[in-house]
Amino acid sequence: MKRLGNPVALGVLVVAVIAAPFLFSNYRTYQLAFVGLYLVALLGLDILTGFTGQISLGHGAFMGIGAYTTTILVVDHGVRDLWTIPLGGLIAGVIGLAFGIPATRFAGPYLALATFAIPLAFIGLLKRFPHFTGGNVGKNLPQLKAEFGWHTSPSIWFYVVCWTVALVMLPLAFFIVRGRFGRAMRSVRDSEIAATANGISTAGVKTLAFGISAFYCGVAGSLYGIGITYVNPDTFPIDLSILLLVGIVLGGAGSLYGMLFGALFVEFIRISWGPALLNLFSKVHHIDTHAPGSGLVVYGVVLLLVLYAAPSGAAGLARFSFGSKTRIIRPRHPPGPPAKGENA
Amino acid sequence: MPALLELSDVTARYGQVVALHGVSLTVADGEIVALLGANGAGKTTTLRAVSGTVRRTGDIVLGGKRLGRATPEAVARSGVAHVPEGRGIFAELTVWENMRMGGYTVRRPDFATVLGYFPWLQERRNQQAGTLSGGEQQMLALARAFLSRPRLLMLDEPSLGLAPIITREVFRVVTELNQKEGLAVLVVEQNAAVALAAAQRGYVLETGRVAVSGSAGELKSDDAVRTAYLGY
Amino acid sequence: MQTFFQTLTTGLADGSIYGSLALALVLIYKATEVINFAQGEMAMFTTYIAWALMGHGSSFEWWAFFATLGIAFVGGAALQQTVIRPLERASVLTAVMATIALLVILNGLAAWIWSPQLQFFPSPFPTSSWVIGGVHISKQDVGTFGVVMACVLVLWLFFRFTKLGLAMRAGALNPSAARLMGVRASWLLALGWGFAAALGAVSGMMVAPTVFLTPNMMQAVLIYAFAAAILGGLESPVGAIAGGLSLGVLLNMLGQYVHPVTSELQLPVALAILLVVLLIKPAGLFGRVVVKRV
Amino acid sequence: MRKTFLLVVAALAVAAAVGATAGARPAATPGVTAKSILLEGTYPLSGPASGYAPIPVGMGAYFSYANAKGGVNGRKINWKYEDDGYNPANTVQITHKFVEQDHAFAIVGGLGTEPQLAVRQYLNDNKVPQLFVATGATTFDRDYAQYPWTIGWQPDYEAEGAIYGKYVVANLPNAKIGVLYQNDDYGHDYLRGFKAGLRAAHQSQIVTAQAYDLSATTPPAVQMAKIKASGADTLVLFATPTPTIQAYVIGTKLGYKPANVITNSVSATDPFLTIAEKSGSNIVEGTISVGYLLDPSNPIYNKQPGMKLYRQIMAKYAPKANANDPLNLYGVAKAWNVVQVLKAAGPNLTRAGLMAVARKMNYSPGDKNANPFALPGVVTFTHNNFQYPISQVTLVKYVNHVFQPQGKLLAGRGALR
Repeated sequence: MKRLGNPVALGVLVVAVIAAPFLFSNYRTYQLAFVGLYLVALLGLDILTGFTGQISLGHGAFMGIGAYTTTILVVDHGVRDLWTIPLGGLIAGVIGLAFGIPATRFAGPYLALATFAIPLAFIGLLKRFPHFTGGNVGKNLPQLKAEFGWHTSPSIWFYVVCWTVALVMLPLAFFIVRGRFGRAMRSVRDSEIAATANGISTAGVKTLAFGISAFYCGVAGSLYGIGITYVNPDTFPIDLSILLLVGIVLGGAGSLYGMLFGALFVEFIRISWGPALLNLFSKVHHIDTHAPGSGLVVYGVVLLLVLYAAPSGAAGLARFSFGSKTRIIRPRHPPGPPAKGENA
Repeated sequence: MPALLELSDVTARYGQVVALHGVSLTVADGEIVALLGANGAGKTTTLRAVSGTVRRTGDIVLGGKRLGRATPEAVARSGVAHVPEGRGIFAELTVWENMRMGGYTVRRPDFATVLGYFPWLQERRNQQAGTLSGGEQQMLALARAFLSRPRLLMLDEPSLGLAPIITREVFRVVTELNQKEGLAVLVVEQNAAVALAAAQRGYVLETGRVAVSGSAGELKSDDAVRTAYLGY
Repeated sequence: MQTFFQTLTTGLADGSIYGSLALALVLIYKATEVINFAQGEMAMFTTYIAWALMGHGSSFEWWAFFATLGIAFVGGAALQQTVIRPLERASVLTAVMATIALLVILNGLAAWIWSPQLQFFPSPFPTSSWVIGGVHISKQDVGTFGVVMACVLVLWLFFRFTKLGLAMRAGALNPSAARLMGVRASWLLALGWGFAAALGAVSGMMVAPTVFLTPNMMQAVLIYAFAAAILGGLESPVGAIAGGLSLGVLLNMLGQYVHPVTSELQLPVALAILLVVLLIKPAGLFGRVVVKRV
Repeated sequence: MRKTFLLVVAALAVAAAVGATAGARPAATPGVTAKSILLEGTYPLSGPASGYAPIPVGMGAYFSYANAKGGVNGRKINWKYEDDGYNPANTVQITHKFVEQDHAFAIVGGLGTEPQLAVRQYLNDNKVPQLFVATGATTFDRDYAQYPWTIGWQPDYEAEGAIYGKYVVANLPNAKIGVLYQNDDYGHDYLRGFKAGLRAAHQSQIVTAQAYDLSATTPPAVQMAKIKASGADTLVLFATPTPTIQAYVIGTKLGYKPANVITNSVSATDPFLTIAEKSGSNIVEGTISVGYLLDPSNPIYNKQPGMKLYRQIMAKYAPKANANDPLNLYGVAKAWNVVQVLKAAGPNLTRAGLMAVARKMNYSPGDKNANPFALPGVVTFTHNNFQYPISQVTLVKYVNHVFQPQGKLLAGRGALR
C-alpha cells in the first residue's frame, strides 16, 4: 500500500474532495473541478521535470492534443465524451513518446528551447487543416450531462468526473515514481553520467518519462475541452505551457503532493487571486485596476517572489519546517564557482 | 625577516565536510616553502583557503593585509598568483591571449622580462593554448602568473603529469624567479624530493592538520617524513 | 529573376534581425549558461524607450538611438544584478522560470505604461527603394542589414581586441581560473547582460518600422532568434549570426517559391529544420560538443 | 509521513479560504435590485488583441453619464468588465463567474468572435442575454433562431463585403481585383460577402485571392508580391489592422501602384492609415471603405450634436482616455443603445423582457430617437426575422488624410426603409 503514496494523506484528500461540492457554491465547485484536471497535468509534468529533470515548455500542446481528440471524437463521430478521456491521453502519450525520442539528444537549456517550439508548431498545424480541426473558428462541445442516474448540475458532474480521474491518476503517479523506474528517473535527474555508468539507458528513461507526462497532460486536456465546451488554437497558447511550469515550481518540483498547491495556484491566480491582489494594491497606491497589462505584471512579480522565497516551492517549505535534509532539486552548480562546460 | 604570509588556525569546508582543522603556517619574503602530505591531507585546500576559492575561517594575513573574507579576485589583486590544480589554462584562447590575461590587473605588463625566462613562448604566441604539451602549459601558467607581478606565487602540484626532466626544468625556473626576482613561493607537491630540493622550509600536512614543520634539511633527515614521503 | 533578388534582400534584412537577437542569446548563454527567454521583451521595452525619446515616434533621431543603447546596456546589467544574480546557485528550472517571469513583467509593463495600442515607429531609412535592373531593393532592408552588422562588428572588435573583452571571453570559458587572475566574475555577467540588452535594442529599433510597435511585436521574432541560435550552436557567436541570416533567407525563399508553405506553415517548417539540424549535430552547426570528464 | 499529511491539509485550507468568498444571494431577477442593474462583459486587456482595450472604457463613460442623469427607471447601471486575454478558455471561466457567482443581469458587448462563440451555448442554456456582442461575425446575427439570447450590433462583415462587391459592379466593372484576406472566419465572412456582392457575372474580376495567417510571424510580403505579379489594378484588403498597414507599406516597397484600394472598416481608421502613410506607403490616398459611426479623428464631424455630446461625456467621465480614438466612440455608441433597450424594457426588468425589446428595435431619425453617435440617417432596426441591428453604412473615401463620406447610405442587408 505504501507504494501508492501516503495512505493517510490520500484519505484526507478523498474526504475533502467528497465534501467540497456540499460546502461551496456551484461556481466554486466548477473552479475546483479545474483544480482537479490541472493536478493531473501537473503530476505528469512533474514526473518529467521534477523527477527526471527534463524541462519542457511544450506540455500545453499535449493538453491541446487531448482536448482536440475528445472534441473531434464527440462532435464529428458521436463518441460518448467519458470514453474519449483515456483515448485523448493515449494519443497525446504516443505523440509525446514520438517527440521524446529526438528530445533525448538535447540537454537542459537546449531541450527547453526545442519544446518551446511544440505549441507554436501545434497551432500552425491546427490552422493548416481547418476541415479536420475546425481551424480558427474552433469547435463547440456539448455540455457534460449527468449520467448513471445522477441528476445534478453540469458543474457538479464535471467536478465529479475530474476528481474521479485525478484520484485514480495520483496513486498511479506514486506507483510510477516509487518503483524501480522512479529511481532510474531520479538518477537521470541527478547525474546523467552516473546513471549511464550504472547501466541505465538515459535515452530510454527520458523518452518514457516524456510519454507518461504527455499521457497525463492528454487526459487533463480532454477534461479541459469538456469543461470549456470549446476548443480553438487560441485556447492552447504558449502561456498554458508556461503556467504549468509555474505550477510545478510553486508546488515544489519533485514532490507529488506539492502539485496540489501548484494546481490551486494555476487555476486561481489568473481569474481570482491576480485581480484580487491588484485591487488590494490599488487601494494602497491608486492605480487603474483595468489598466491593460496590470494583471501580467502582478502574475510575473508573484512568480519572481516565489522563486526567491521558496525555490523548492510549497513542498520544500513543508520539508524545511520538518528539518528534513533532502534537497528537492540538487543545485546544478556544486558549491564554489560553477564549473564550466558541464554538459553539451 | 617579517612573514609575508601568515595563516593562523585556518579551517575550511566543502558543504558539511571539514577539510582543514586549524592550519597555521608562514611564508617569509623571498622564501620558497613546500607543502607536503598524502592525498586528501588538505594541501590543495590550504592554497584555496588563501585564494578564497573555498569557504574558510581563521586569520590569513598577507604583508599586513587581512584576506580572511576577501573574494578570489580581491586576493589576486593584492599580490597573490595562484596556479590552481590543472593549471587553469584557457584552452580555447591563444597562448598570447593567456599571457594578456596574466597581466589583466597590471597597467603595462612586462612581457619582455617574461620572454627572457620563456623565450619559446614568442614563436608559439598564436597557437591555441590547449594544443601545448603538459610541460609547456605549466610553463605558460608560470609565465602568466609572473606577469601579474605577484608578491607570492602559489603552485598546486606543478609536477602533475610531467616527465621527471620536465619537472626539474619547472623547478629550475621557479628557483631562478625566486632568486632573481625575489618572488616568494608556496608550492604544494607530491614529489617531496624535488620540492624539498628547491624549498628552504616545508610543512607536512595530515588529515587537515600540520603534522611536521621545519627547514628543508630537517625534513629530509626526519625519519617519519623520509619513510612516508621520500620512499627510502 | 526579379523576385529572387527582392526575396534575397528581404531575407537578409530579416536574417540580420534574427541573427542579432540570436547573438544576444548566445552572449548570455555562454557567460551564465542561462537561456534568456525575456530577450525579446527586453528588446521591445528598450524600443518603447527609444520611441518615447523620439517624441512619441514623430521622427527618427540618431541621438535617441545611441541614448537608448546606453540605457539598454545599463538596464540589462542592472537586471542581471537584481533579478538573475540571487538565483545563480539555483537549478536550471528556476533560472528558466526567472527569465520567463521577466518576460511577463516587461510585457505587462509596456502595455501599462505606453498602452497596448499599435504605434508608428520611424525608420532612419526612406521607404523608397533603389531600382537596379528592374529589381526593387528597399533602402530600409539594406539599411537594417547595415546597421545591425555594424553593431555586431563593433561588438566583435570589443571582444577581440580590448582587455575587458578578453576577460569576458576568459570568464565565460573558465570563471574560476579568471577570478584567480583578478577578474571580477559577477561584474562580467552583468556586462554580458548589458551587451545583450543593447543588441536587443538595436534589433528592436530596426524591426519596429515593419512590424509596428506593440507590446507583443518581438514574440514572433524571438522564436526565429531561438531557432537561429540553436542552428548556429549556442556556444558560437559566429554561428548565431550565420544561423540567423540563413534562416531569414530560407524562410523568405520557402514562402515565395514553395507552394504548400503558406504563411501559417512558415513557423512549423522553421522549427522542423531546427529539429533535423539538432538531430545530426546536437551542438548546432558551429557549436562544439563539450566532452565532460568526471 | 507527517509532511505529506501537512501538505494536503494546508492545501485544503487554502481551497476552503478561496471557497468562502461565495457570491451574494440572487434577487428575484438576477442582477437587478431596487437601486441597480449589474451588467458585465469580457474584453482582451492583455495579449495580441489588447488594442481593443478602449471599448469598455467608452461604455463605462456613457453608463456614468446615464447614471448621473437619473439612470434607467430609477436604477443605476453597475458596469463591470474583466480581462480574458482573448483566450476562450478564460472567457468561459469568467463568464461562469458572471452568471453563477455575480448573478449579472446581462453579458454586454463581449469582444472577439472565438471568445463569444465559446460562451454562446452556455449563455443560451442558462437564458442569460448575450447582448450586442462586439464582433461582426455574421453568425451572431443570422442564427438568432438557434440562439435566441444572442444578438449582434455592428454591421456584420458579410454585409460589408457585399457592399464592396456592389461598389465594384457599379463603379469598376472591368477592374482586375487582387484580394488579400485573413484565413479565419473574419476574412472568410468578408470574402464570402464580397463574392455575393459581385454576383456571378463579375466573379471573374477577381484575378487572385491570397490568404494570410494572423499567427504568421513575417509580414504578408510574399502575398503582396503575388498580387502585384497578377497584374491586379484594384487591391482589396480583408485583414486586421497590423497586416493591413503592412500590406500598404510592402506595396510601396515593391513599387506596386494599384488604381483603387478597398479596405475593411475595422482596419480603415484614421489612426491606422496615418501609420501606413508615415511608414512611407504612397497608395493610401483614395482608399475606399465604409463607416456607420461618427469619426472623432475627423474634424468634419465636429459640428454634429452627437460629437459635441461625445466630447463632453469623455471629458467628464473618462478624462484620461484618448477621445480621438474611434474605439472609445464605438463604446459610447453601444452603451447608448444598451440604455435605450433597458429603458424600453420597463420598470419590472426581466431578462426575457430585455431580449424582447432588443428583438424589436427601431431607432430612426424619423422617430427622432436615432443613435446620436452614428452617422446621420443610420437606423438601428430589428424586427421578426431581420436581426441585424445596424446594417446601413455609408461609403467613405480617404482624401488628404481624412475619410470623406461619398453619397447616401447603402443597405448591406436587403430591403430596408
